[in-house]
Amino acid sequence: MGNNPYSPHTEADRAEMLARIGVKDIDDLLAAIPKDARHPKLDIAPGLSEMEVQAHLERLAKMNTTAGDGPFFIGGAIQRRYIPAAVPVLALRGEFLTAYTPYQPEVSQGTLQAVFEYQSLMAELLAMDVVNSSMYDGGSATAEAAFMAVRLTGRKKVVVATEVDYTYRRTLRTYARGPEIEIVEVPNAKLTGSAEGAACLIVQHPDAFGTLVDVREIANAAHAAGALCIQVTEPHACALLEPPGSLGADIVVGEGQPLGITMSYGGPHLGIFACREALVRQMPGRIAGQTVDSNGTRGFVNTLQTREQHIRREKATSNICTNEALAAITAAVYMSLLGPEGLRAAARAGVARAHALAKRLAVLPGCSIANDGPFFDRFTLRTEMGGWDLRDALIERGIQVEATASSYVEGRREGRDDVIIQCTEMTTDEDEDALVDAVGQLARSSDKVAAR
Amino acid sequence: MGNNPYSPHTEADRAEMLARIGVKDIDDLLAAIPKDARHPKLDIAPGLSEMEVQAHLERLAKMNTTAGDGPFFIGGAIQRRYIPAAVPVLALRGEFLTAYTPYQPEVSQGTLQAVFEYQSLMAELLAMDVVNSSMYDGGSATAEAAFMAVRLTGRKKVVVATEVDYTYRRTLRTYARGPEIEIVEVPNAKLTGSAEGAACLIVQHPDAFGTLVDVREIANAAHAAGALCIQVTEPHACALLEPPGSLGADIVVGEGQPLGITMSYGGPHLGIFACREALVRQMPGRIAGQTVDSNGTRGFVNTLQTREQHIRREKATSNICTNEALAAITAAVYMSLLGPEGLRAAARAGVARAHALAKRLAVLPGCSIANDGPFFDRFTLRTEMGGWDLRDALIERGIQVEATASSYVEGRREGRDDVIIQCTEMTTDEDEDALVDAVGQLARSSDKVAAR
Amino acid sequence: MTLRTQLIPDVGAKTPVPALEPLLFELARPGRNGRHVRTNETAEIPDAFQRKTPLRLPELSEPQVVRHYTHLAQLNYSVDTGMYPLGSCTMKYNPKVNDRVAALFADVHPRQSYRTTQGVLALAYELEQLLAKITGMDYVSLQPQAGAQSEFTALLVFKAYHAKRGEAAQRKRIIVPDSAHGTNPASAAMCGYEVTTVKSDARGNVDLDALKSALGPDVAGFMLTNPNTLGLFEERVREVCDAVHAAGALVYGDGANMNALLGVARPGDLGFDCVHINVHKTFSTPHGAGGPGAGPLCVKAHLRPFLPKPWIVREADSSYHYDTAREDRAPAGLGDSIGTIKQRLGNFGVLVRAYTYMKTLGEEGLVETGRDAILSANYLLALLRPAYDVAYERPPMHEFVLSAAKQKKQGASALDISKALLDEGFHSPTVYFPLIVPEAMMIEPTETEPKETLEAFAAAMLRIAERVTTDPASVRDAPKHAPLRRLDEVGAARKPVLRYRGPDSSQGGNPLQPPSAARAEPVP
Amino acid sequence: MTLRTQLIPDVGAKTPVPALEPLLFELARPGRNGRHVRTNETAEIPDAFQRKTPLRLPELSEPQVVRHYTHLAQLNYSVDTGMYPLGSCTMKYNPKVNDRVAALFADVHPRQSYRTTQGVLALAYELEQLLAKITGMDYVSLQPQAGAQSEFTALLVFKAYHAKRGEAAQRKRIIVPDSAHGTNPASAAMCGYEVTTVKSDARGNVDLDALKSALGPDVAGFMLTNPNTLGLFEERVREVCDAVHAAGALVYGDGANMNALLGVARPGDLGFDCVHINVHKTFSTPHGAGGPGAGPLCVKAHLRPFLPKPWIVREADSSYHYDTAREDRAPAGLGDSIGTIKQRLGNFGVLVRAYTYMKTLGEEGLVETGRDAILSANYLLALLRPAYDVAYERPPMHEFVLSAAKQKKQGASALDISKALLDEGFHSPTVYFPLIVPEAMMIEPTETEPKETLEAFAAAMLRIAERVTTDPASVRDAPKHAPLRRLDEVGAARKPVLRYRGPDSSQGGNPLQPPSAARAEPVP
Ligand SMILES: Cc1ncc(COP(=O)(O)O)c(C=O)c1O
Ligand SMILES: Cc1ncc(COP(=O)(O)O)c(C=O)c1O
Repeated sequence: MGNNPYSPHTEADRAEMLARIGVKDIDDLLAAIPKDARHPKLDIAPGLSEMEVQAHLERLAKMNTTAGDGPFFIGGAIQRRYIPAAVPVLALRGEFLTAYTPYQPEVSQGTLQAVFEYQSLMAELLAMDVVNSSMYDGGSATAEAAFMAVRLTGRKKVVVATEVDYTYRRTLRTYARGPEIEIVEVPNAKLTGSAEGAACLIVQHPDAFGTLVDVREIANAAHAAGALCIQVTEPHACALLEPPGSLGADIVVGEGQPLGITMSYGGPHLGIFACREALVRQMPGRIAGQTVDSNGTRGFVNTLQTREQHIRREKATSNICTNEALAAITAAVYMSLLGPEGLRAAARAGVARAHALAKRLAVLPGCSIANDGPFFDRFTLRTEMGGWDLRDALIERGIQVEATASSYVEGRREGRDDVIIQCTEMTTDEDEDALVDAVGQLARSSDKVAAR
Repeated sequence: MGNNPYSPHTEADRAEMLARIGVKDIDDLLAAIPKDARHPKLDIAPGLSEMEVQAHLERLAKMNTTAGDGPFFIGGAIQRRYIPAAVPVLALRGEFLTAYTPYQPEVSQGTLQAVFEYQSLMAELLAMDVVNSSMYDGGSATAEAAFMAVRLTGRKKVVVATEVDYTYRRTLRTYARGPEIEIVEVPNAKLTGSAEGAACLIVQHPDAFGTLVDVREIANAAHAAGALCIQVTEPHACALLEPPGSLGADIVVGEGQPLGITMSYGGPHLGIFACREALVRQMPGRIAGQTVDSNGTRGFVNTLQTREQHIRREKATSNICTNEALAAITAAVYMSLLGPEGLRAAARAGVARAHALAKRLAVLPGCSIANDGPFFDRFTLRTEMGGWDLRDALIERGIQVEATASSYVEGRREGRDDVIIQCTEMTTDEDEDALVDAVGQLARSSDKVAAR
Repeated sequence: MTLRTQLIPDVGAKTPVPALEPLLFELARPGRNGRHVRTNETAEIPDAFQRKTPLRLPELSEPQVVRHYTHLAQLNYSVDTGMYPLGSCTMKYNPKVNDRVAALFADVHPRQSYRTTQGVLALAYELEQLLAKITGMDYVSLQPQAGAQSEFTALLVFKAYHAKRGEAAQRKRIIVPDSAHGTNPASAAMCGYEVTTVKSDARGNVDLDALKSALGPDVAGFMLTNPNTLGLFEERVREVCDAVHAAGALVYGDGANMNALLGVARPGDLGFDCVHINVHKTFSTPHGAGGPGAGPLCVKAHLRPFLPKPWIVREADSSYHYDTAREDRAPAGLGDSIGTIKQRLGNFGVLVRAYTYMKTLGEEGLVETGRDAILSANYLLALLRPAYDVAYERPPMHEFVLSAAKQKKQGASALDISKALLDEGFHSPTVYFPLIVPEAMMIEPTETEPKETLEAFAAAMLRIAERVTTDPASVRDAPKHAPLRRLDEVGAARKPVLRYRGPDSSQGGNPLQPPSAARAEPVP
Repeated sequence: MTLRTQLIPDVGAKTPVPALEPLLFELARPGRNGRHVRTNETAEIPDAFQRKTPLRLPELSEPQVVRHYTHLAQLNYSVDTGMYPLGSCTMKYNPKVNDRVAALFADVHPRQSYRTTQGVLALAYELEQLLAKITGMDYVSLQPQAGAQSEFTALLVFKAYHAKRGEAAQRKRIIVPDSAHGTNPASAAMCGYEVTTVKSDARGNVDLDALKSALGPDVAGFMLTNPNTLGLFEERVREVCDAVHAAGALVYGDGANMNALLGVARPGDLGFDCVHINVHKTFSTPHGAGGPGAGPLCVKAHLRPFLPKPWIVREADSSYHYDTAREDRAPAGLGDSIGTIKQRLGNFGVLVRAYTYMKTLGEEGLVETGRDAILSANYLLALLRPAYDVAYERPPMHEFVLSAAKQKKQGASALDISKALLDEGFHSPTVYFPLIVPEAMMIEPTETEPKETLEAFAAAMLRIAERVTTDPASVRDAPKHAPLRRLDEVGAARKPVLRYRGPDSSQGGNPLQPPSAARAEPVP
């Protein structure tokens, strides 16, 4: 009170509290702090009122061009999808939002049952045995999956396809510097031939460019070499494509954001992490499990905690503590609202739109679809302009697409320079028309190509 | 299910239900309906998905220019005020939002205590004895107050000041057609001389133009003539001005919208209704009261229900049933968050800005402030252009003000044609600069004046 | 985590008050506050006008306020927490998307020009058309803010209609059935009419003979709810309307039960001159702990001239404006209109929700709604019939009325049963209404309750009926598991406490009276 | 209206399951659904890729889903419902305005160009500066998504730093105090380090001699929490840091307890090379039932080259972009950076809230926060001292650790006391951590609890201590008033049930297995 508008202490309160403690001033409690370090000047501006801070943030927000402001085709791991109104109403209720890890399960059944349901729903979607309660995001889940494979196999080489999302590969490479795991990046086509001596093969399906990949073959190759198969996937794709558990994947990871979670410039999101039952004791992260109370009533607790840092410390399967439970709950609310039919419909809309759009773009002069095979709900558009220039020219027209950097490996440009076009159920006919128009115009202007 | 996305009945459910009822088809239950009237074709388009309806409503909403889109000075009964973030989070919780009138108080203590608190807070703000749980809005509250005065005095003449908000006066005149009450409209200055034979004098303070009015004098005149004094007021003004209860008002009404409720093109809002203790049995509307349960625990119920339509039918004090309880709860949340200091600050900001702005406008050529005396947080600006033309010219510049129609009585234009400028804490320096600039330019362009 | 009774600490009372949650005032401390709005400026207010009366509002920190209202909310039963079979109230599910889109219109002021509010007007215009189509009427006024205000508006329209025909002075009476909702006679009285009540017949219809003999040249109108408050469709509705019209009077339709008729039948096809809509019932807008609602009035063409002004006009270029000069500020064109009930478009924020609901359902969805509502009621009635008396034995529409007269004799009244239901985790039906059924229990399940929930409710009702036969005292003692035991309503009315006046109201009634030395919860 | 135990109807189980709320699957019926998203289009997917495995997700209507999650939410204890004195977690009030402004940034994709995200970058840039000022550090990475990930990031930075100096191979060990949080040793191990634990001294400090003897040329770094997990400020923090630096190692600051230091002292002034921030603790972002959080890493200039990329660059014209070529897609400028932990700016939606909080508090508010947090902890300790053993007798900072060793002897453990607190309406403190205090109860009230609430909590704790002396069995039997009685955690781990597999998992584990004839709640 006074300067912190959320503190309830009045001056009278403070005086009474100090008297009971038996000191004159709070400073009397700070003797352990080096004198010269006490009460630093921070050089921070005075506080704002709520009304002022709201206006300030609104000003900042207006400096962005949001996905809803114009035709928008950026996607990949993080997707602009329709979020039913009931999702935030339920998932952001104060009792979920302002609780913490359910250390006292008797007064945390809301969290625990919702997370248990998330695990159950996600397990069905992926056709996997066990799902944990969440990792930070798709990237760290991928890295932790690789670490888990290393622990399980005792091998220190991880083979990852170059068609795995570049952000995941970056995080993987960064994480790998810790335990000094060797990361080998090979194209999808070479994965099956690279299993020897590897802890795991990491494949993404649909891949970063939207291409469908034969995971079964890769899983077989991995298993034949004593390696694990880790599949990176996307939740909506699993509604229409044979799921990872049916393709032979041992560990499945991915980004759960498309399940009702806002894009929010990259987080907070939801790291999906699933594995086969036999591997669960090496799984990272919290897991909710069913049990009973002393009356025999069904209830839920966090279980298998002997894997975790707070019990096992340096022997834990991961250091993760705070996770993304609220995102898991959000995903469960989303899935329960959409149901199997809604989930399929959302997925189907993206696929249908992507294919229709690709057909229109492919016939424009100088344009082609650069995927290596059938694709799902995004595809790679190759033009004579090159991806980066095309992307920048489209921004000028209010259209946002992603230029692909697949071809940049550790800074070296190795191959193509295209754009990726992601469609979802939010893509509209007008969006598609605008893109086709713009690309048609741009692809024709050869001066741009010359200027590169 | 199927066509109504909120219905849970599957075809299997329906078949089982029909079987249990013992009929083949729902049509078998409709025998009482004239055959030719059954199953009318409605000629309504097929239903949309939630995603489609959201997009459709977003399109409609974009066709409006909102108050936040540019400098905004429209106000009066309904005001653009800062709504703290916690207000909707709390007041729109599902347990408040989707409950109804607390017919079962044992499972409605949330509503009842919140409404009791609203009554208590509002009574303090107005310095009145009793506040009811809400009327529809300021207009109907004014009309019901007049009816109450008629019942209490047995007189059928109601005198209302022309400086009372024009929408309230219209509603009053319309309501009065029912019991055929005579409505006499006189300027503020003539109120004291018009009390003879009247059931009540209705005065607004601050009045529709923002002018401060000597209510004490009017109340005294009313009481001397055996009439009641009804004061129309505004909640923020009561934080800084001597409140109605201290000025002699017998009944107080007003619009509670500025207390944390959105403008929403006019509703749903909050009709404030207060009176002296002695008059409570003639009060319209629901009232929450304190009691105890059979264990002696404090609780709340709707009380004094023998005034109400569901008990007294044609003898009730009003026909009101559904009211604006949620708005009352919202206002209570707002008042408890702002506290006396915050409420005063919000009110003060409007007053200070209005006075500063009036000073800048008054010195522009051809401009004057037309209030009859000191004003509160809005004032009347007179220009050579006239109010309607000025308003329209300002809209072209993205600035919204209200042209005053005070002077239109039953369609006859009687007097001035100005604009009213309302300030609140949401008014910014930039808003004020924009208005001063625009008025300065417009007031100078004599061609516009000629064109009238 | 429900609140348990606690002794309210620090209220300064001599003896601590047991309660579920302290009052705001009891939580306050002088000097506590947040910083939502602030200003450094001073207000120029002449001294004579300045507030001198102390402003005794509680001072609280935001965290306290959040907890307080979160606690209070959790004490409420609501549609979001369970089945709410309150007859006549249509407590159906309130779709969340409706709330979200309503917020898109939050920052628009009703006094803005039509030029800056084309979205509002387009929506309202289409909504009027949708309501006209659904009710079979010709024109709609969106102004009334609830059913009761719409009744009053309609009666003003009747008055103006008769006045136009020179019969205003003569037509002084409004007839209502004895099953009518209390707002009907109350509205009529408020409108200056005398009220005549006609009885119902053995099949739950208006007694046509009684009606005919009540009709005459002094009657302005007849107010009919159809399906009526027994949940029954008026079997001779056209004859009823014809009789009223033959007497030169008008038929008002109370549309509170319109949910039953969605796509099933239209008041406009049955002889009504007008009908009101409770959008907070039929069209799924949330009831807000008692309100808000909205009560559009739908009329046949002959009543149109009398509808409240302004009216929305649509131009050929799909632009919209009001029909009155200078926006609606100079109602030069008031004409025969009764005037204005509520500035412009009534409770627009509620109407947006209703519009969204209709667009979501579409024709087929609306039809399905009416039919499912009827199906659910008939199913639930079939499940309950074994244990309770049915007031009128013919298929109900969307709701039905049971009588607990038998149970009353066995020792537990409809009220007791309603409280026992709270213990079973259900809200109670409407009880003691309509007045013509003894120990009435009026049950409206709505179409949004799953079959399993109807079955669970029926099982609870049957368990209670069973308990009434074996242990009626336990039913009379209910509720035991609600947040509070039965509340003393008689005491509340006898010695009304209508606001908080501090722990010791004899001390001048200061709600901020500082805590006395006698704390409920001593500092350890 | 809290849920009471019910028999879950219709699950098809042979014997009905008592539970507070059915599982989604148990509420589902085939063919039920809403209409949130739909499409008429078909997807072109080669047959070989099409899903053939049944998609066994539950089908529910929206009203059911709303009720289900409303019920579940109400079963939770949360900051919005009561005091949550979980030590080390800083469960302070989470301002609602922070959530509202975060939504303004919801519809921005992390792969947008810097050109369309100037607002994001401006906010993030200023946030980095604010964090640097508050911690006394020079540079900040916003990427880590929680404290633990920030620890791991910092250790990667340490590794890169030593590698740059050619000492990577040699420096294989990380030292942590025995009071350290579990994430510290876990992060070190994950980063490929061996972990050495040093003990604490009698005053709750790191044992400086033990530390010195553990240090050597093979040590990469030392991880220190200050105030430590006992809530005590490290009395010889500068000597500790000097000793570590003298050995060529780096000092990592675990900033989980930064709330105590806000405006009181800065890690950067005390000798730390870096410190992480749990914004979900210190900066008031909601804990989300377990997460999300955000864990910015603040470093001194000498560690900057190793921070994750990309970095935000501010131009003279106040425009912003990333420091890498072609946005961050071509990290040509990776340089000495460890790489990328999380694309671009980490949990930006969380960071917006933290930024808003800092802007709201400002310098004076931040200072007041640290001081009030310390004041509250010391006050609460003073109230509790009469009944509980205090682990270390010197003034704590923002939290303190009691020992229930005495109570344990009397018949009730720290666990039992934690459950008894639930019955008193409070969340329990952190128990059995830190590991070095027997029967530890780690209590952090935070600055947002009113004095009266601290007193009520103390009164509850004292009542329980009293009960332990008179009736320990009743404490061991707690909780009795929580939604459930004590849960069997041992059983849960022994025979893990980690997902729902239908009422009869022997039947192939189909969660949608149709209801069996044996219904829990027979249709009446
Ligand atoms: C039959 C009937 N008529 C009229 C009304 C009055 O409607 P409202 O409550 O919207 O004023 C109601 C609702 O309570 C009703 O049930
Ligand atoms: C002292 C300490 N260090 C580190 C952490 C880990 O932080 P996080 O949970 O954000 O990963 C925590 C929090 O639980 C903690 O209390």
